[in-house]
Amino acid sequence: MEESITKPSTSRSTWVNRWQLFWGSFSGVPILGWLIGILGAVALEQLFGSAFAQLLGLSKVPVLFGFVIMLGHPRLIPGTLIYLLVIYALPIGIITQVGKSLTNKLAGYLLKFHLGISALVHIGLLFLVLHLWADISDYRDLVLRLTLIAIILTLSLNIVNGYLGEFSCSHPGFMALGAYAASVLTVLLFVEDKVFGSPLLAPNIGPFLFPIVLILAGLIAAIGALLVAIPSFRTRGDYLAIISLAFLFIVKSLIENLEIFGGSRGFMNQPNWANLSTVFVWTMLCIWTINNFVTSTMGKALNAVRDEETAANAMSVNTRRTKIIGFMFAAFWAGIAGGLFAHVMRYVNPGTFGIQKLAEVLAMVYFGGLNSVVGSIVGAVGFNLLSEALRPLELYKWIIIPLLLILVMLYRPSGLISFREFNIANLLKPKSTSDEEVEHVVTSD
Amino acid sequence: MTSFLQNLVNAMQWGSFYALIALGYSMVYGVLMLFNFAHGDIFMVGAYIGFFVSSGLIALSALGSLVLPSWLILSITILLAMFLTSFVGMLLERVGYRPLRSAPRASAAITGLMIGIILETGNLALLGAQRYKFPALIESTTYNLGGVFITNKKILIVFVSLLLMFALHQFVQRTKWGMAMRAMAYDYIVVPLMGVPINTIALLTFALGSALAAAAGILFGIAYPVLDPYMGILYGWKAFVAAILGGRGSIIGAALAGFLLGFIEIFVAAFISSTLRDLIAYSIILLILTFRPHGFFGEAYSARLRL
Amino acid sequence: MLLSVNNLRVSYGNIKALHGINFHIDEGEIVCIIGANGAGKSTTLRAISRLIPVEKETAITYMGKDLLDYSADKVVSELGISHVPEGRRLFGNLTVMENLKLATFSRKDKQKISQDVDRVFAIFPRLKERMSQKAGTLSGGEQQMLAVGRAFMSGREVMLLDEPSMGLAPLLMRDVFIALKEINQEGTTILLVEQNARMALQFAQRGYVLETGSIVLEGVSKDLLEDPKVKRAYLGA
Amino acid sequence: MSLLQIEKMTHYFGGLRAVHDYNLEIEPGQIRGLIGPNGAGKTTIFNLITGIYSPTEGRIHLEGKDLIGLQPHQVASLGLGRTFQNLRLWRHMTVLEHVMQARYSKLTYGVVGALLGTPKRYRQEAESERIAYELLDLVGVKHLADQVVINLPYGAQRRVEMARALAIEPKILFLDEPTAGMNLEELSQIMETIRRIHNEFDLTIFLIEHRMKFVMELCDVIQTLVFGEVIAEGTPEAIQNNPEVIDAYLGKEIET
Repeated sequence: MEESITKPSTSRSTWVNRWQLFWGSFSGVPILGWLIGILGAVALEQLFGSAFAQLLGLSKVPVLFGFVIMLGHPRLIPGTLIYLLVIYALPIGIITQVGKSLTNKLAGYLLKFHLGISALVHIGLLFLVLHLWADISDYRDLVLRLTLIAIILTLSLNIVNGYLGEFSCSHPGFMALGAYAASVLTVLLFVEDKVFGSPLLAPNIGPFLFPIVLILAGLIAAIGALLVAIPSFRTRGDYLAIISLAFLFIVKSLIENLEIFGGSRGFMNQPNWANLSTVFVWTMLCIWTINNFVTSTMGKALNAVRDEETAANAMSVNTRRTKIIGFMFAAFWAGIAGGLFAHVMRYVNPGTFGIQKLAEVLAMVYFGGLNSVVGSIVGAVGFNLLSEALRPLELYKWIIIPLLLILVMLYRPSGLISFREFNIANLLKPKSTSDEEVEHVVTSD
Repeated sequence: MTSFLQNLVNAMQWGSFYALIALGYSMVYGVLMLFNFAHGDIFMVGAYIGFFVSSGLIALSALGSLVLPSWLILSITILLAMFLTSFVGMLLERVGYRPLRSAPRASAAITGLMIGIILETGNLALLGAQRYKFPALIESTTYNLGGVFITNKKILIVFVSLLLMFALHQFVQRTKWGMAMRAMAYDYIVVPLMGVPINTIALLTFALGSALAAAAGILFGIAYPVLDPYMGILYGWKAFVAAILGGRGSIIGAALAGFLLGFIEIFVAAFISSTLRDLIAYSIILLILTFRPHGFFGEAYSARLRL
Repeated sequence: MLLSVNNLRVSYGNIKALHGINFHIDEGEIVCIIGANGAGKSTTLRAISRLIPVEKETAITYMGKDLLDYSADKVVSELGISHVPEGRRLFGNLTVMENLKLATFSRKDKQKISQDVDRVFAIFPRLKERMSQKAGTLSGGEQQMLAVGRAFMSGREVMLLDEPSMGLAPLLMRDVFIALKEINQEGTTILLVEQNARMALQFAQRGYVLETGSIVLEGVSKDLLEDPKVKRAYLGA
Repeated sequence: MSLLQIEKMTHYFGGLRAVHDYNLEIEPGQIRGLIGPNGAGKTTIFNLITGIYSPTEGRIHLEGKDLIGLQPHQVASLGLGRTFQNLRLWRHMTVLEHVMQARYSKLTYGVVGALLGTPKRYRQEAESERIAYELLDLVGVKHLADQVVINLPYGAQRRVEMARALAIEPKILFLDEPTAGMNLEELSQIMETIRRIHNEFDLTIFLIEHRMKFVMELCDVIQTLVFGEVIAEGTPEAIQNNPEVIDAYLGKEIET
């Protein structure tokens, strides 16, 4: 009797043991190793992806890790899984394992210089990976760019809703301000257009001035944020939520009424300047500045105002200034995200920036986690991938995603990864875990 | 002058919808300190329930198995739909909001937002993309009062709305249940010390709010017969802003603000431009809230609400 | 023994507010718990009223029943344990009469209710004058009277009082305590929590001294009043 | 001239008079005490001086500078540090972050420095961290620097508040019931800490307290407040023997 109970549990625990042993061997792989491994996989896909996909009976390379294919055509599941295994899992596994000691040494070597150098190398590798991955299809490229913009948007909303602890609903409004400001500037200055006539500047210098246009768009959004920030001196919480909501509606209907910008029909003809590298650079800049900000005493003042405003004030924190900075900084990045968005879609209309957009951004922030840079990245990427992956389910997608989010709210009311800082030095450092240590961990369990 | 009066009549009808929906937001917000972002969709669900109830009753009449006069069909539709929709509201409270009562309030707001999306999508999934037309429950007659045209539908809509608001006001002011609701709005932590079961009061609040939203949905269906799964988003959010403008948990405030919003919208559309409707309406709201941050009848709440 | 509290433990997050305290009250007694700000006095009362969760080691029995089986509203409506919370916490938007009526929410005995209202007005005539006034407009002393009156309406077996003397002028304080004594003589058991140690001990028959979540002394009021340790810690001698 | 000078300060909440005709002069280096029964208006006086409320009438001067109308953060950066009766800590922040946050007004790197991570920012933050550790050491909670405050016991939280108040480099430290919730043992430790702070910086201290023993041992001059009015002011001995104070503070005998 006893044996029959213990047997399955021992067999289970050997499986668990094996899994731990297997997984534990990866714990010594530094971020650098993973990036190189994935780079190998996407390079492989570049070279042999479509040929291999055809061999497996797939019409083309599975664009989003096969989710869409598997949900839409169940009989292609085995082929897709084999594809994922051969193109992704095996190469990544082999390269990370084989190169473990080398990549660790390399990561350690990089850290001998300024941290920024190491960070730049990692970011460069990441860009290479994303670029190669997105190169396979336009759809991948578009999804990736929109996801990166979503990261900017989520991070910036987290500044207000997470770090400053207000429930702001005006974010799509800031985004709209940025989108229209950037679009109008680029079209007016650099594009032959029915409304604005011939370009005021030579179109070929446009791409170089595009960053300036985006910054201007961000600044316009930031000025708009004053309208929400100033009432926040007197009122907090609920009434601020309403004020920000009213602001969103005002911006939206203001644009609808500006016939010169196309009114509710929308505004198009934006030049195609928001390619992957542009969006990527802006996203990295956003993560960098926001991470810098929230780890400084200046940025932590937002937390102090949120947790106990009276005490913050009594401890010499200028609470009004803090709120203004928080709102304007968040709106600035929302404006830039809007500008990028407009130039990715090359068409915007006021309907894009309504309640649905608000629900989407709020969902990403609260799904990922409040008060956390990593959380926002996870939230934006997770939400976007999920949303694309579930596309074959059509309508039911909008039942499954909300249900998932409700579950997250029930079990982790402040999101998956909340209140966690992002330590770059820790992230990039080599992993010291040697093989013996891994074994030790496993046997001691 | 006649055009002013004509628009006044229209505004009364338009304001009735906002006022009835706003009451539900306001009550839930007052009693439970919670933005029920799904309330607009309850309005939608109520309209659809009303559609099915009335269509069913009309079908029964047509078959001859249960011949009812049209006023009775209307009354039964309103009452039955209110009754059924109140269960939707109670379900929402029990499943969606009660588990989150001690969580940060933003989490509950997000949950409401998501429940709203589920209700909209669920409607589309169940009923498909085709638009349903609300059956004509009453024969339309138009009265001409010195150049001002008033239909019997408008009179009915305004009358029923005012009646429901009055009934709610009486309920909240006169009964012990209403008293408990007011007490919870003031300081819900110590309400259990009075021997009041707060979960029951929470359910009651949701039930009442949802019933009123259902009534609004049916009245809306009488005036504008085409139903749309997204009608909750279109009108609910505006009513929400009106509710807050009225002041936290204030029934009179919510009703007044609802009518005010109706008036602003109709008059802007009539005398300025219909495209500027939202812009002017929300600008006025923003102005009012800047100078009266707690709405018309609201009062600041404070740390007193904590234990 | 009417109410017995064993090993009462309460934590707020990771902070332990009560480290397992034991005490009991007999029927008809007046018992006080004294201690400095933050010692855990209010927490004790809130735990008995089930307003805050207790840890699993805790056992509270009331008339042989397990009190922890009851929810906060049932503690009042079924067990008859009323609670005058710290800072009175009246419903400022309700009238005096409505505050009293609300406290009878779960009571079915209509006739007895109106008798009780009369009784409250007899004890505190001031409240009768202000019957239809909003509770928020009352003065501090009147608010305290209403808070006691409200507890009187909601449950008559045991009354838990949290710092009834707070913010009251000495004369008003005396009035309130005289009224409480009267209510006690009609059969209501009283558990009083006070920072004002001398007054509490003069009023109660027995007392417990609470210090950072633990009971450090207990005894008959007269002995505690004489106790040099109590004197040194709380009476400033 | 005295360090802090308050003349005829009166304050109303709505129609309710909370503080009436309050006068105070604190000399540098003094430890002053303010006692009185619950609800007498002691904390209100702290809030009035530190700018959380603005007095209905009266004058407040710190080293000759008028404090009326200043925002609390301006008052704080002029040199009034305080603790709160019901601990007002930032629930998601660590002990170290608390103390560093109070250095806010001393940081000059500005928003741009914060966003771009300039060398000046890292230099100032490092300096701030060094000072924070010193202060944490002084009040005896250095070993808890990385803990999130809500996980700490009450006594430690009080010490964090004290270190935080010291980090703004106060000229006067206001302590609102520093011993609330402490047992007799912790009481003598906190008394020791306050003495150490006093000696280390030759700091002027103004404290509200309930425990007589504590006030009597620490303070040079004590005021007794009842219903918003000072009924007695003097040395500990004088206060202790004042029959009015004993009545007001310990409660009259009640005749039944």
